[in-house]
Amino acid sequence: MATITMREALRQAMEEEMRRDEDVLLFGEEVAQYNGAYKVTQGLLDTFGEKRVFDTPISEEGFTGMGIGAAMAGLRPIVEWMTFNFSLMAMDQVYNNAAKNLYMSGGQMKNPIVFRGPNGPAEYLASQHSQALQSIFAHVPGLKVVAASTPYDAKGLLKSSIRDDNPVIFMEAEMMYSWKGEVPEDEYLVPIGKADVKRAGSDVTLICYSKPTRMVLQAAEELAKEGIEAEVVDLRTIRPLDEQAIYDSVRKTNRCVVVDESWPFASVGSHIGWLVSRNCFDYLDAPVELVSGEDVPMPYNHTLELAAQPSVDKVVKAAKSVLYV
Amino acid sequence: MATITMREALRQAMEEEMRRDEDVLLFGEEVAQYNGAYKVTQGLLDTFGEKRVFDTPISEEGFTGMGIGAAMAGLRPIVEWMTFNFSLMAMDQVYNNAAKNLYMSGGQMKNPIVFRGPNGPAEYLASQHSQALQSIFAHVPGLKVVAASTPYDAKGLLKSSIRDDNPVIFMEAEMMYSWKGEVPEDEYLVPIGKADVKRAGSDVTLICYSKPTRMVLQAAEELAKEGIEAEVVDLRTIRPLDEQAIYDSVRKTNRCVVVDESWPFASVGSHIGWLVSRNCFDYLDAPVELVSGEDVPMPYNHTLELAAQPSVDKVVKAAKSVLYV
Amino acid sequence: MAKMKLVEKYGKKKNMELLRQVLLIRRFEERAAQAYGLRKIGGFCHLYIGEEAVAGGAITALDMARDYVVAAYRDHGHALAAGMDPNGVMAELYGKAGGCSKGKGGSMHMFDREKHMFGGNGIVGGQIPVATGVGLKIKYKEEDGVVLAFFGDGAIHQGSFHESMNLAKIYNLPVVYICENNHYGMGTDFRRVSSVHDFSQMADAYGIEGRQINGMDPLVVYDEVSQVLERVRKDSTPMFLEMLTYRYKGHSMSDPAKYRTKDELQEYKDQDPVTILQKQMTGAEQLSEKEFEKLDKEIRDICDAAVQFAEESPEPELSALYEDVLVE
Amino acid sequence: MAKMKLVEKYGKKKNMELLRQVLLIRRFEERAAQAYGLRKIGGFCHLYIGEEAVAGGAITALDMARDYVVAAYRDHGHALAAGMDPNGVMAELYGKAGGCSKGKGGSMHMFDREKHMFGGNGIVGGQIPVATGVGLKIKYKEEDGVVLAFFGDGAIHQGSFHESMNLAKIYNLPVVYICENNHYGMGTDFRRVSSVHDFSQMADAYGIEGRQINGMDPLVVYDEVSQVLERVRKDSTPMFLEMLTYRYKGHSMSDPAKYRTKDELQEYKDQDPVTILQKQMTGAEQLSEKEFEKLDKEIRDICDAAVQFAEESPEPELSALYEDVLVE
Ligand SMILES: Cc1ncc(C[n+]2csc(CCOP(=O)(O)OP(=O)(O)O)c2C)c(N)n1
Ligand SMILES: Cc1ncc(C[n+]2csc(CCOP(=O)(O)OP(=O)(O)O)c2C)c(N)n1
Ligand SMILES: [Mg+2]
Ligand SMILES: [Mg+2]
Repeated sequence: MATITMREALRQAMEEEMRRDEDVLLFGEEVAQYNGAYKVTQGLLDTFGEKRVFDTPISEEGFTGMGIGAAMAGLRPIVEWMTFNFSLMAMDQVYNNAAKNLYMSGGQMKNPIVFRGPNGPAEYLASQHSQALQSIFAHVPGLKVVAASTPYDAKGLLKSSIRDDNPVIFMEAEMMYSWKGEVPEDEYLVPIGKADVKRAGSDVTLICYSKPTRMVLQAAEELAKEGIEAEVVDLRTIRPLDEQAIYDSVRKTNRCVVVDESWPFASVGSHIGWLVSRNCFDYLDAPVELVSGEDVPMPYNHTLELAAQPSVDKVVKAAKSVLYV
Repeated sequence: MATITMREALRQAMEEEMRRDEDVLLFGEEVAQYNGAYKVTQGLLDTFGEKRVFDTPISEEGFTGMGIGAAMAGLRPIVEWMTFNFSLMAMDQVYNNAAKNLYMSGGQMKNPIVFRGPNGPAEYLASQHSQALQSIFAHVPGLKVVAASTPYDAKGLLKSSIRDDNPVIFMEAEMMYSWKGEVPEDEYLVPIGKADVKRAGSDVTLICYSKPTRMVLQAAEELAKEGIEAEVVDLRTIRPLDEQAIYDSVRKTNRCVVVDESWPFASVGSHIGWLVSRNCFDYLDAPVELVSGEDVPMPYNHTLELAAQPSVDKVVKAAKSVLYV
Repeated sequence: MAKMKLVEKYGKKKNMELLRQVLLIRRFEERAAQAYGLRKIGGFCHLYIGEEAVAGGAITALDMARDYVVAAYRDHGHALAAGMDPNGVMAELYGKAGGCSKGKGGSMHMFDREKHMFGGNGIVGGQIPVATGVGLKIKYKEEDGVVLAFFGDGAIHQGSFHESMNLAKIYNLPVVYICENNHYGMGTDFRRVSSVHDFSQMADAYGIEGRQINGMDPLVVYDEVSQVLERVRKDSTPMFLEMLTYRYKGHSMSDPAKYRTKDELQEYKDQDPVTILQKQMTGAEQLSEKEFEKLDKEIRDICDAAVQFAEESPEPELSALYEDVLVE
Repeated sequence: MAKMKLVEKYGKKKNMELLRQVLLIRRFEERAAQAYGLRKIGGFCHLYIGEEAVAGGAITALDMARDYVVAAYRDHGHALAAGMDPNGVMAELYGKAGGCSKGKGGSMHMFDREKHMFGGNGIVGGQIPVATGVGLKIKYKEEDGVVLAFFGDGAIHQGSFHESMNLAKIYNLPVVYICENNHYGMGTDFRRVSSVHDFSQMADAYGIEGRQINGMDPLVVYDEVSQVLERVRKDSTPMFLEMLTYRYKGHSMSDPAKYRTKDELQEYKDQDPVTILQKQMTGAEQLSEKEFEKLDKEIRDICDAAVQFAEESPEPELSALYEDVLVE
């Protein structure tokens, strides 16, 4: 097993899939000559040439729709949104075309396309550049939404996403790109729709995905020091959601905290909070707690910015509160 | 009290507020010369002239942002989106400007603007024209989201929305425009953020808002025939949410069903489901049920279209299930 | 040297083909209107009557084996011209299981993957980037097809038009952007919301050649598009065409169209696409009264059969509600 | 008759004002770069060095009592030129409570309601419709102000530009759309993603007059914008200006700018806006070496003071996190 960064894992996934299938192409802002604003597409232009890896103007609505049309016609585009904040410019294309083409055409028009890029807050980027937008994508039937937390999962899931015949929203995070992890030399896939228990425990279930997972694992260590064994369930895929994995854990621990970077109202986090409350009703010894981003736009000031996000402290507190300690 | 349609109530609200404050203006597609695609703005051009009531090209992103800029500079625009489906074209302006200007400017840049139009399914309109998009607006801090269910509430709330210094998303419904109800001759306001108990009952709480409310009241009558007294809480405002009114009712009935037209995942409905589960944990005798739109794009075929939406039957069934009868 | 009359240039066979196209659209839409009146069809139903020369003329110039059509929601004519089965189109309007989209799409969402009809899009301007992407596929696969991207005068002010035109030009995509200027976007005369009134000049902003074309005359449309196609196939470059046309009916079935004068409507009916072509062919002794009657009868039968097919086609199963959300 | 030299046309007083503007921006940005190096400032910090003539020249032509400025995220220069307090701008970069946006906006979100500086927008193209709306307010209130809407060469391919230009034209809004063409959108040479290379011609698509201007020369910018303003105030009509300029630094502090040649950079440094104006004034005997030193000293002191103010300004209270979400 080699230890590589999330950035490299994602790059490998794209490179391998582009070698495997010549209908896979990659475009977006700065992905080619600049090797990606966050260098995730490093070297892919050199490897595959400008026919398969090219830069776009700053026209999110246009090139998002262009990707969808190309996918309908038989290609398998990987479209990079420099960050998900800018996907808001292309929301109509995602909601009204990518997610609905198959249904509106009675099953004729599949669109195998991956939209990927960094999502959620980074550092010092203020309100418009720090949004965790998973909830508004996960809301929509017709899409798959994937958000990995380790290089291993990221590589295996991105490969599966590129091979998937459905539109996949693949959410990364700027802060995760330099995270390291072990990844096998041999090819492997991680299936979409399967959660992963990142830490086993019997006292409380901590549900998370994407960037917060690492912080949640730290929180679990903190709790362990106090003799509390937390089970950490990393969803890996938000839609379709692996409900069984969630319920199996909660029915064992009888307590649950959901951690989600996005705003709380009508979020992935509160949705899971309801699902668990409903489907583990007879098992829960305490209400399901949600540790989310604060319900405010993201401030620039770093102290406030950190205070606006889930933290080890907040998770530990929430875990203790559902344990009534 | 005069009995008028929802359409007329909305028109009156706009007319009264435009008379009251000459900084209030109205624009959107077909609102002026055509008197509105759904005739909600009937006669307003004749009354106020083309300076204050005018038509726009089909440029949702452009005229939405134009409204925001005008509001920042001191006007109080009412912007009609012909339907909320098209607001997806303008999502960036709503998320990144309307909702964040005040915060990003440290409190300097308020934007008093109302975005209104029909939301949710009507009839035979298929996937792209039948979306209930409240969840993606309610998700965002910096916005208020209002969705009335009667002419009385609609008029009073639209007047309050126009006077509000914050951006207000005001959601109507095509099917509701012809609904009739009593509205006083004298001026009145309905405050934003206050729910209304539309029917008192002690056995189960039915939470709803906007168009489904009428159907939920019918369901309550059905239940009454079987001796089940349902309390119907009409939220009227989705953000800010009147949590107290919800909890007061559920703590009395100990059972709760949430009815929401939108897709279930990360929705207003499932969010309330979590809030109630968490904050009424010790009061609930059954899990909170959610009757939502089915998790599919809306089909054109009418039978399927009806099957995709909440119905009296579904609500009755859900109410009985939380009553274990 | 005098330019040869188009009716002669293309000859009886091709002209009959064109006539069949525009007449089929005309009769089909008339039947759709009837069915709507009988409440067999619901919701939005945007008829193409008056505009037949545009889709009929342009799409007849295509080779649907390699070319593609992407349209807006006023798409029945495009679907038929692209060779879609009238039975499936009518059944779709009826929302029946036998519809081209299994009754799940309806009037605004005509699709036929095999026939290269890629919708049918209900969002004004939403199809323009999609069509651009189909062009990208052609370029990527080094095929010699062309995409016709149809949209209305109302759609030209959407950002999607601006972004797509620039994308198509910088990547040299074989897409012909066709603005069907029927003078109104719903109740709005385009002159009220358009800063320029000759849209063809808007193409200059993208270094794309733009032409304004008489969209009432099937032969003119066919001829212009044929030339443009040659050019696009050769150079793989986008083009822009503004087709001046007119819709006889309201925007949709529910629109009384009070915003325009009888005279204006008459002015266009006087250049009716079906009649024009019929007259041109009769004048060139390519079409007798009897031949026209025969063709018309044939087409009416096709439309009757389509209605009957739609009537008899079953309702979709309730299970269909949950199908086609995702590819398994 | 020979056109009078601009430096003489405007005279010492005005030229000194211009020089002060561009020099203030230059020195301020140099200090911001230093502070960033010392990690006093974080995140994106887009410097305006090299482009001072554009905001400096254009905004100096405004009357900020009635006119407005709306900019993109590379907005420090616009904020200063609009008359915002350098202390508040620097403190905002520091994220301090004394910042113009209380430390909640940062580099990309400079606002000053009183001074008519309406941001500072981090979304490429997002400010263009907003600026159009400020123009609508002026028109509606029958004022005689003008809005300068600044955006980059990268923003011109956003749909928001297309939609805004058409809106401004059909409603005759007093908005001057200024494309700051510094030749790159991040690492992308505009020629790689733009179907036309003279943006001023894009205005024709909206019946708007467009001009291409040397954006390196403060006096040229000031002169052109002054003329345009007269025109706009008189006719209340939108205008479009492409300013050819260049940024000396990377896109943001983290960009090594490997995508361009030293020669290209040098070519523009040779027309440095500060030096050009200084030379022009010296040549016209309006500025001595000593006067320049004095001015520079003054400005450096202002920037030092701004840094000190920012250093000393307190961190926002934690409670500020929940404030300004909604107006109570
Ligand atoms: C983005 C969007 N905005 C508004 C609408 C509502 N709408 C449907 S058709 C139409 C007019 C379109 O006119 P045009 O593009 O000229 O096409 P035509 O109907 O004349 O063929 C409008 C405003 C829509 N479907 N999509
Ligand atoms: C909608 C959107 N897409 C992408 C970005 C990321 N981004 C920030 S600046 C930039 C380049 C903009 O270039 P230009 O408009 O020329 O302005 P300049 O930086 O040259 O002043 C990009 C792509 C963004 N902020 N917003
Ligand atoms: Mg039209
Ligand atoms: Mg630039």
